[in-house]
Amino acid sequence: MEQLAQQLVNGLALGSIYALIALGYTMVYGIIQLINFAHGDVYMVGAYVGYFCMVHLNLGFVESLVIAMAVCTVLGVVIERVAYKPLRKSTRIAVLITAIGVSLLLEYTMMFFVGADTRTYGVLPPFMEQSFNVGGVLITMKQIIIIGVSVLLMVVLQYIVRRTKVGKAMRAVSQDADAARLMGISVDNTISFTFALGSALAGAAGVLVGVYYNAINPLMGVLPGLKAFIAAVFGGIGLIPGALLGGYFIGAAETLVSGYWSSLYTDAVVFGILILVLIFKPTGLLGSNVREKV
Amino acid sequence: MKNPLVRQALTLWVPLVLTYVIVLLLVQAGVVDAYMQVTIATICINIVLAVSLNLITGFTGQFSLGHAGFMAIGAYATALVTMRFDSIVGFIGGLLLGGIIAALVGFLIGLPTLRLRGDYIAIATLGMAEIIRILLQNFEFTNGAAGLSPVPQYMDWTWFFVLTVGSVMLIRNFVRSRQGRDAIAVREDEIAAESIGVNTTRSKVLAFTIGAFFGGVAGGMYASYFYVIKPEQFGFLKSIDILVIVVLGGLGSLSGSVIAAFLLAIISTLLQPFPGVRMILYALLLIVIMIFRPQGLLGNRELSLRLLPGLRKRRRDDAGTEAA
Amino acid sequence: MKRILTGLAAATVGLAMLAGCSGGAGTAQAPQGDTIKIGLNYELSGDVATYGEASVQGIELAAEEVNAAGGIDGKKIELVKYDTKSDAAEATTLATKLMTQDKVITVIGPATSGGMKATIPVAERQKVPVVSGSATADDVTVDGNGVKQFAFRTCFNDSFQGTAAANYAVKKFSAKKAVILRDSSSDYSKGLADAFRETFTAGGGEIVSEDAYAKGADNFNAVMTKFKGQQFDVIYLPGYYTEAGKAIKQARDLGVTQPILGGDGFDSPVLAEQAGAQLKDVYFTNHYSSADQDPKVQDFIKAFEAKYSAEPNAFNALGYDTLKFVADGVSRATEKTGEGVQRALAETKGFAGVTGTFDVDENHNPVKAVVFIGYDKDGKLFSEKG
Amino acid sequence: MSILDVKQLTRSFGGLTAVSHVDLTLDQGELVGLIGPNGAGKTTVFNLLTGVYPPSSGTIVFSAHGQTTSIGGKAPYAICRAGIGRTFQNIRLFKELTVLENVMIAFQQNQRYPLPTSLLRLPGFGRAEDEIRDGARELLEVMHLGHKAEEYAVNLSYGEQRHLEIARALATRPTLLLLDEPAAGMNPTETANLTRLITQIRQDFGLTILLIEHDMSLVMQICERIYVLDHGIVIASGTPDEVRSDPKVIEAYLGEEVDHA
Repeated sequence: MEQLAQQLVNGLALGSIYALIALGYTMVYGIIQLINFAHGDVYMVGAYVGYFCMVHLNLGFVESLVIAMAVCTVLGVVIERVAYKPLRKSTRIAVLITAIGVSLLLEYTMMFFVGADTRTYGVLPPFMEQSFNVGGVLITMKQIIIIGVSVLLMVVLQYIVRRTKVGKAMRAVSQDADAARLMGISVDNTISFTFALGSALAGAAGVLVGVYYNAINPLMGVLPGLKAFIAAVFGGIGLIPGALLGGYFIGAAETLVSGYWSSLYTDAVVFGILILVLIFKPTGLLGSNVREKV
Repeated sequence: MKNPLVRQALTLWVPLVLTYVIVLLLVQAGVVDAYMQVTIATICINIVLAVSLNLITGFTGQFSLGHAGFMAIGAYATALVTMRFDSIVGFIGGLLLGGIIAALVGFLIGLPTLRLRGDYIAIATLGMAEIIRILLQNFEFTNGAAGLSPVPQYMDWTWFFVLTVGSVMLIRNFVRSRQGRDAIAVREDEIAAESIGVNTTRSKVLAFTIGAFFGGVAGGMYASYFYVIKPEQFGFLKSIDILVIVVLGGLGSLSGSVIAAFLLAIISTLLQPFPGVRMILYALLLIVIMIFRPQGLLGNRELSLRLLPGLRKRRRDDAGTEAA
Repeated sequence: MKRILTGLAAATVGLAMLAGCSGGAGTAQAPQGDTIKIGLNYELSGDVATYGEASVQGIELAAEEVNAAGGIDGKKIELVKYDTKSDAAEATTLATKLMTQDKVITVIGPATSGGMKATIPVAERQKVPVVSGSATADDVTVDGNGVKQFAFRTCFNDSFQGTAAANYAVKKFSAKKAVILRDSSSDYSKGLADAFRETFTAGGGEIVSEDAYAKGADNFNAVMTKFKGQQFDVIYLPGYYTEAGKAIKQARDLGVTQPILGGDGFDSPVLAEQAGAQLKDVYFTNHYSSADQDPKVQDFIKAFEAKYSAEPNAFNALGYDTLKFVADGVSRATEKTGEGVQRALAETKGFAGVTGTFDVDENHNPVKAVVFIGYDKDGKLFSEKG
Repeated sequence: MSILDVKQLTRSFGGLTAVSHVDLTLDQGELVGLIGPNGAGKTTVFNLLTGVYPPSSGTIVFSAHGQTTSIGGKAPYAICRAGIGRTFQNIRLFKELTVLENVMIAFQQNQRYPLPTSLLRLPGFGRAEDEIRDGARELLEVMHLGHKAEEYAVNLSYGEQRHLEIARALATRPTLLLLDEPAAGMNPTETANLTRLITQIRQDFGLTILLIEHDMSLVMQICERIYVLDHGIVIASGTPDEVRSDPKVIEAYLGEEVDHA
């Protein structure tokens, strides 16, 4: 029982990371129906920016987090403007291939500059190394930070999407871009803003992971990126609550598979979940069926 | 023109046989050295991979990111069979078995997933390939991460020639047939295709299965030439490599895939001294092609003398063509 | 039909071009003139680029030193470096290119056993030796068909290290029960785990639980929580520092207190950086200790730090030794050809490297002593001979 | 004798009911119009009849070749093979293929040969292909597109594209042809030509035709009966004269005029 509770805490922390990344996937997909393969790599860049701030500039955790989010915001917008915008009217395959190209570009440019080897965040402030024993279940300060920051960011995101003008524009564009344009919404700016938001969250996730695992490398975004995407699909792509549900579900599933079966099969199980979801409920758990317009 | 058989002999079989004989002689004379031979082998394998993926992605419009998975199945089947039955019969049997298992897996995966929309298929196939790789990494009989070695080498120029030309011709025959046109119709407009009686799911699964078969054969060619196979060789990047060839040559152009396989071998050779920037340039190439020439070198046309002086006009509004 | 013909024509043109570029490179080279050409065939991009890059760093440092000291018989070493993209087939291709077109006298690399195995048939055919500093699988240099005449290495093989670790666990910790956590994507890790298991159980021990992670894994909380619920004396973690550092830290954070044992894959400053203050009660088998006062070791560490502003890891050290080992072979070779070097390397006796002084045995393995590097319960570094 | 019998056909999307309790009957050989203001649900009816969407409720019974089948909810290709062909309002040609290939693909659905024949070019391949090609060419001639056979579909004029859609639908050998705004975007001369063509193919191929059209002169001129749809409900049906004078129809269309003004 204690062990199960411990595993669920582990899963919750992991799931928070997936959820943060998945939000970016799902928002971008919701608005331009693009699987932004480069999203996982934006997360990686965020982790490196955090590393640079904390290790080389000796900044605190919060400052580093904010700077990483800011840098990723800019990066996200630049990627969208330079690589995806010229392809707005192209086939989906073309855009998807471009996204793969951007992903490889980020990974190997980073590798070119910092090398392939792992970097570490170094010694963290002592308060972050604390841990608490709650009825036999060990909860570390870092887990609390991850879960706390994630939830905070998700609340802020909900506020932006639900209550602000630009959030309403986002929802309008994802419903019907043409209609939104007729109503005077700048579709291009809204799309850029969506990338900005998603990338900021990915950047935050990058720093959180850097702190949590104390190890980053240029290819670290590939697998979490894919899993976050799977999380988004699981919950219903295009839906913000879906990304949260999916993120926490995948996090928990992974932890439980390692904990009670074998770590050998965690990745296979996650991909298996994806295929099952796609077969039985391709719109995801929270999604509803929509067919192409004829 | 008068006698189609004579014409076919002159334009197809004679040049093919000549190519075969000339290269064979050059190999024996030592003009084509060992490195050239390995390069030719790589090109041949890439041609089979690219052409089979092109059938799925270029002709049928189903975006697969898992071709390396089929390749892995073929490679392991061939390796396991030839390591046990070290004979030419074992080799041919392994090659066929690999193709058939790959086709079977393609069929089983394709049947449910190909009903999905384009980009979901991409992710589902990616997931399939990853699962295949993870299983190969964890099975005892595949020797886990260490992979299989030494795989007996049966592939030589003759086999490469026969298998490459054979695969390309079979796939060409397919796309220029009733079944192939159905597949192309699915790519062009799935709803319209259904409305004129094309069983689109069947068409997609058929193309996917055939593509998987030849992906498996290419894997077998690979295993039987390169001595060592390991699960990690058949990862996501391998699928991307194959995709790049297809995209560079043109989605829906078999001759484009063939030319792109050569071109990438040359590019790869030229970039060899710059390992740091090789992948960066590769990524940029992908992005630039998609932005400035998304139809690839040849678009969906085949290379032909008729094409050159623009005898066939077409509007260049590819941007307007429908997605998905 | 015309299309096929033209396609074929294009193909032939392509082939000609290919012949052009490669042929050009081949003929432009002077045949082993003023320099001694050594090929580097390493993973510089792709999955295991880290190992390739690190090996090459060590090799390049060693080559500079040899050249600064006047080269070999007055000839400078010229390194021809290619990237296998972590792909075994590419390794085969490039080994062929290095041997037939660049006409190198020896090829060093690849770093991984799989890549290395893929180049050995080429080496046997072209009669040019291939040497790796880190291809540790038992069957790299020798298999059922006998010794691979042209394959050499400067590292231990897997069973040697796994066995040493198992014996150490029994001797030092009186371990009866062990758990194993290995890297499922690495044959090195599998080799070590297999040898450890065999030796440990043969000595009456029991493997209570065994699990594996995939390369690049971040999250070890789940598996460590699982281990925590079991009774055992030691954890054997045969993997690379990249993941081991994270695994150690997460284990200690979760209150898993048993000793953790590993192999030379632990040898990197990154291990200590990742595990931080939690690097306690951790021991691993290694070739040498950086604390060793032997001037060879200290000079190497100093030179490495001067050149790369970083502490060397095992790949760096082994790469360094591998080049020195090859240079030694070349200088002793009576005939400066692949076959000549092969004979010289096979006869190596008492080669004194950073990672130990060794002879080459009949299976082309180095006969080296193992060193145990440990961080004791207070995190204090020590080393002892095996 | 009725060949199509639709009863209580209903389809809703989310909360919106696009088509509600539609009853519709077509007799063998009839030419019937389906009209109504924009957004009335006409195309949705076509999509339900051809299986693009399954109906939410209601039945569709189709009789052809002496067989009576319930086709509601069947796959589009199966419905096509049962004998219902259609065109699309927003033109869905295979743009990157030639005009001839467009028609061949439809035609070959009834000229099947097995996969090995294709892959290995077994004997019989050439003959089967020739039959498909010749059959497709014939239909192009009928639709006055013979001279454009080798053009890419995307390069045809608007009117020609609409003709090609009809040729392609004919190639599936339908007994019932559904035409979705075949004259949209045509000038009066083209419309007049098309009107003649439609009557002609109906005769030559023994077709029953259901037609959605906004051009009232065309509808009133050639349709024998007309159904009027508004907000997904059949508000009137009968001969052109009856429909024209129906106050509900006038109101529906006037309402539309007002909306547009």
